[in-house]
Amino acid sequence: MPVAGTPRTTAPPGRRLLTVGPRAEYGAYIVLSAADLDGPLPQPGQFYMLAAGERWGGGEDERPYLPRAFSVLRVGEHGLEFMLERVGPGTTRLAELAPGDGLWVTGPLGQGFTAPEDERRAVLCGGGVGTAPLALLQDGLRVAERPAPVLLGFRDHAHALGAALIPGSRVATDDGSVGHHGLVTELLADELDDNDHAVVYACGPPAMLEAVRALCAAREVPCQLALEAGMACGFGACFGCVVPAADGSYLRVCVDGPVIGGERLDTCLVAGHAA
Amino acid sequence: MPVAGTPRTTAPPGRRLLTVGPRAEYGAYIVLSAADLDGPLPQPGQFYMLAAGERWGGGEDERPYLPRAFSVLRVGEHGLEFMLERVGPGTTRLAELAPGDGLWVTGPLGQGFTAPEDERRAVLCGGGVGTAPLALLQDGLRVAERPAPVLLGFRDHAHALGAALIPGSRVATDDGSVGHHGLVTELLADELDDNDHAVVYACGPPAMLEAVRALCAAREVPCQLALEAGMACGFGACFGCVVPAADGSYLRVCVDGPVIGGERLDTCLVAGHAA
Amino acid sequence: MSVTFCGLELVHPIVNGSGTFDAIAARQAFGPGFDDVFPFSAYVSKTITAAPRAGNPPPRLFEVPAGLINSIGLPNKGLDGWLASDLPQLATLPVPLITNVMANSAQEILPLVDALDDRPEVAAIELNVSCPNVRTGLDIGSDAGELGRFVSAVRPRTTKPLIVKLTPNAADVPGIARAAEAAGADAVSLLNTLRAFAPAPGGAGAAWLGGETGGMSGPALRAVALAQVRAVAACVAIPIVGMGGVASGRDARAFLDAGATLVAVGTESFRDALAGARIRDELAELSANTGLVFS
Amino acid sequence: MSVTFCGLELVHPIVNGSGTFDAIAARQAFGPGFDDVFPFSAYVSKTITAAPRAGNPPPRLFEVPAGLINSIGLPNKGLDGWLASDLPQLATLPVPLITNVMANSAQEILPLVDALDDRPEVAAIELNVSCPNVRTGLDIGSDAGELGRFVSAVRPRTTKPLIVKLTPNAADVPGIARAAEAAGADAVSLLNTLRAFAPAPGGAGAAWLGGETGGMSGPALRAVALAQVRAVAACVAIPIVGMGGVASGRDARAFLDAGATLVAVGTESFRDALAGARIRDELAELSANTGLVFS
Ligand SMILES: Cc1cc2nc3c(=O)[nH]c(=O)nc-3n(C[C@H](O)[C@H](O)[C@H](O)COP(=O)(O)OP(=O)(O)OC[C@H]3O[C@@H](n4cnc5c(N)ncnc54)[C@H](O)[C@@H]3O)c2cc1C
Ligand SMILES: Cc1cc2nc3c(=O)[nH]c(=O)nc-3n(C[C@H](O)[C@H](O)[C@H](O)COP(=O)(O)OP(=O)(O)OC[C@H]3O[C@@H](n4cnc5c(N)ncnc54)[C@H](O)[C@@H]3O)c2cc1C
Ligand SMILES: Cc1cc2nc3c(=O)[nH]c(=O)nc-3n(C[C@H](O)[C@H](O)[C@H](O)COP(=O)(O)O)c2cc1C
Ligand SMILES: Cc1cc2nc3c(=O)[nH]c(=O)nc-3n(C[C@H](O)[C@H](O)[C@H](O)COP(=O)(O)O)c2cc1C
Ligand code: FES
Ligand code: FES
Repeated sequence: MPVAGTPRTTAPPGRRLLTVGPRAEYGAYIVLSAADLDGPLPQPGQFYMLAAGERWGGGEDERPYLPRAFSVLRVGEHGLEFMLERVGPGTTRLAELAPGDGLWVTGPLGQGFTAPEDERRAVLCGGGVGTAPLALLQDGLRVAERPAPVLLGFRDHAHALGAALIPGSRVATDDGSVGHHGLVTELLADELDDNDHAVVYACGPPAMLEAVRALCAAREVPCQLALEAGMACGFGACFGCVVPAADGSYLRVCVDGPVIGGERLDTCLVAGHAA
Repeated sequence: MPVAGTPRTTAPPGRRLLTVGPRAEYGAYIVLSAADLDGPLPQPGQFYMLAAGERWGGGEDERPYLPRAFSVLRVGEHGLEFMLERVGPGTTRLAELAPGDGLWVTGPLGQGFTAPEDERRAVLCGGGVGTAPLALLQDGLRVAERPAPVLLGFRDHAHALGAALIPGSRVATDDGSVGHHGLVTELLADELDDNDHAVVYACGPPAMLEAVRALCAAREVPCQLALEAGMACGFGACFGCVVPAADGSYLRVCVDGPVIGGERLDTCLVAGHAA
Repeated sequence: MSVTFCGLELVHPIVNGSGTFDAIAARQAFGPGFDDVFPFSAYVSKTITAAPRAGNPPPRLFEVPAGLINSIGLPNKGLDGWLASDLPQLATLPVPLITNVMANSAQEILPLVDALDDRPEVAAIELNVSCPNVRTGLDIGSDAGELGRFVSAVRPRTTKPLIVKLTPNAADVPGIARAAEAAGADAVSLLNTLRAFAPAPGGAGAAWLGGETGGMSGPALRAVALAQVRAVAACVAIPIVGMGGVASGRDARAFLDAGATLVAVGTESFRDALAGARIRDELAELSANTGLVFS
Repeated sequence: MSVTFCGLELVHPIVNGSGTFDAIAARQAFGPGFDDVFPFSAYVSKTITAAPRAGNPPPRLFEVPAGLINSIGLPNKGLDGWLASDLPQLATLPVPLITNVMANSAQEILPLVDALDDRPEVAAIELNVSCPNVRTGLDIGSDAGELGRFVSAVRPRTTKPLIVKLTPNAADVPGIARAAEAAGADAVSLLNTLRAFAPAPGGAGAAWLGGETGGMSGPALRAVALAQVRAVAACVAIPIVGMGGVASGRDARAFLDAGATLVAVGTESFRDALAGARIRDELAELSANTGLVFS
């Protein structure tokens, strides 16, 4: 996995039509695969803009229209894998794609995670679909012989089935149906209580990321946060995907992120970004 | 079949969601079926406004958006049958519907064909998808023990396979690949040469209908023409589907037609209506 | 869901947009029973002019992404024809009748207003001011001064509620709404269709529509309509009939939230004759869930 | 496909819309090789203002049927920052650079124009006049008189081609284009986004966008854009950059047929960074098939 300063993997220019391969369901989540024979290997934390090859549109309120951002979950035998949850017209359409259907992709995009800089151990913390980028990250850490605990938070049992995507992960659920009854950030606090010579890698909904950011700031533990934001383009063209930075400026999640060091952010809580 | 003056069959108000039944292909044409358990039996020449239950939109140029008009082909064991040809985003979407998919329908709509008024024999003349309303008409005439010759014109072999939808029909093709090499109106002229104590029932592209209209006018043979026009609503709401009437006014194809006596029309050739 | 609009008691806030629903033809297509499921709480007639109009030559329709361009050309029987043959039929609808009228000068509109003022069957009058001024070529409704004079001329001629249907093809729609209010309008309605062009497939700049240019409606312009309704609501105290691309109860709710008192459904009725009823029901459900009330 | 525009020789007629393509970020995302497949025949910068701007608070985007509402708020490094850090990078693009500038008074725009006039890397200047006049709240570009004075002030300050990007939120866009021409503009471009509102899901009238209102772009407004380009082309002799919802070669052809000399692609590039190149190729194919030539 890339050390800090390693250049990001750039995407082939423009969108490319791939063919959907096998898909799988993990409770509330769908894993979609697509062989990307001509594309480069993504770095952990990078993402792709996806759109169905056909009938991207005509759903709820005549949407979707723009492509949607998805973290790469893993690169497996069937190619790129994405983990998705149906939350609106775009994810609903992607979730109904069958093997053989076309899939437009642009990517890999953005700045991914970088390896811990010193002898700090990695601690991975995800919520919901925020599980996705942690899978590839964990694979990379394992290859680098830096195994790391993975803590995952989910709403309920149906969602917690997504934890199977990262074997060995510890789970918290809001309703207590699986694992720890409570927030994944409680697991994280315990983990850091044990040993806080760590780097935290986190991805999840804004409220969770904000809790992680604040917790790490309080303990002076560095964290790399994989953010979400509404995106139109994914490659810096629209200036739509911003989050407020600590220095008063705005950062574009798609080119300055999606992985951004917690210390660079003002807050992860942006009105309108899914809570 | 209804005699002149019989009230049209009215549609249940609003659109209704039916389930697509078996579909069949006849060369370039698709026959789509949908059981309409609550709907009335349509009269020959009436039509329905159709839209896919899901993903009506997101095709070529983000269309379709409005429903599309289709003559009822027949009422068979699987319910309403429609004959369609892929010519744009609406027909393309309808053609890909599979058994079990939803289909929005409004109908039956419009004024259909009426039985010959005196002892005149019926002659049926169709072009392309204009075959559709003649099937139900022929069924009605057969029940009324007034069997009628059916003359059908098609572009080429792939289209002429549609003639199988009306057994016993005589075929003309533009390229001579099946039946008479030439226009179906040539077959019609021959037929009227034999015996012009007839009523002509015709449906097809504007140029064909215009030729039928002129030919019948010249021979003083009454004709009932089932017209096409771009439609938004199908029930008289938009005033969009007009054709110029002989008296200088405009007729709405959806409520004044689609079947209109040739003598009431100025021309069937309307710019922009598929040639 | 009942609502008072310019003194009319309406059972819910969903009406039709002028020219997008022919209640007489609907009875023909769906039978007289259509009245029993009539989707609107008031019926707005299509635009009536002094003289009969045949309308524009076809084609009159062009489908665009999530919308429709029309160039219908306001076909109607003229005032006398409408009074004689349409009004008696519309008077038997189960809801109040709002009659929409248009003319290209104050002088020409007055006889229309006078005639309607006489008819008890007419509950309110809507002025369509998206009519080009013969001199400037711009819509009468696109200039605040001109519109003010127009409405001032009409106002004294009727005690019926007077709704001014604004044109969206203007720089300062709120300013124009204010002028309508100042001249005595009881309500404004907006928006009318946006000026649009549909190219003929062959290319070379030819128009697809028989009337050359047309007006765009449908979900494609909903966000533009919401912006205008919101801006107008901030400037006037009279009620607003909001419309433009309404296709769901959620859309209707957005117009009410933006400041409309009534919401009109146009193009969506073409997709489903009972769309208005569905939208009304969805709106009722939304409002029940959120505890929001109608003003 | 090559075309002469205000004296610039461009290899094809497809450019980008201002603010819809960041050529510097594209190199970051796609690598420096992106220059080899650069889709546009000229590059239009995003709008530059005198002082730096952070832009509007998020959310800045809202998807609508076949379109997008944005409320980006013109973030930019300000003139000095742009000259120092962006211009050197943009100067190495394989195509001419058109710089888009905005200010809310003639006084404020002049230093921008003067500075750009000095820079040989800048091939042409585009004036974004969709900027609210502080006094009236209306866009400077929505009034012919005001726009004429604005352009007249700028014109003598530069010999570079001057393109005026019109606002669509006006009653008489052709009249405004004429005023720009009379004041010495070398070209006009249109349309900019249509004012639009995105409601927050919670309801109660709250705005989704951090900047409250936004501007709508994409296929949803294409027909409106075509109508305005066509109307402007009938009134001015200077070339037109047509844009608004262009998503295919057929769309580009329609704008050229309506009277545009160049066609700009905006929102479609968000769906595909190389959309401009596809549109260029589709246009070439269409033109080859129909024998149409570029003017
Ligand atoms: C870098 C990145 C990586 C991501 N990775 C994943 C992943 O691996 N798996 C995954 O499932 N998701 C991922 N997401 C989130 C995913 O992109 C969104 O869930 C998706 O875009 C939702 O699209 P939709 O059409 O289904 O829902 P939408 O209707 O777009 O709703 C999604 C959210 O957008 C907002 N919204 C609602 N309406 C609109 C509108 N009209 N316009 C704009 N916003 C609106 C609301 O906040 C809503 O909750 C990622 C996002 C980013 C930025
Ligand atoms: C009463 C009636 C009965 C009919 N019966 C049948 C039938 O039984 N079987 C059958 O196959 N067809 C039938 N049709 C025709 C059918 O409705 C059309 O083929 C269908 O609407 C085409 O839709 P589309 O989206 O596939 O193609 P479109 O893209 O809508 O193209 C179809 C035609 O519409 C025009 N057009 C092109 N673009 C546009 C646009 N953007 N907006 C408006 N018009 C455009 C052109 O003339 C084009 O050739 C009938 C039509 C009517 C009115
Ligand atoms: C086919 C059609 C005909 C219309 N005719 C009229 C009319 O006669 N008078 C009028 O004031 N508005 C007319 N309108 C405008 C509508 O009343 C309404 O303002 C507009 O369509 C926006 O609403 P919608 O998007 O829900 O259709 C017409 C619109 C359409 C689509
Ligand atoms: C996200 C976004 C940002 C934009 N920024 C600018 C800008 O900075 N300056 C400007 O003149 N126009 C700007 N525009 C308008 C576009 O240049 C163009 O006029 C408009 O989007 C219509 O074209 P389209 O439909 O192809 O996007 C912007 C549009 C979008 C969607
Ligand atoms: S998504 Fe467009 S700039 Fe980030
Ligand atoms: S299709 Fe609307 S009136 Fe005929």
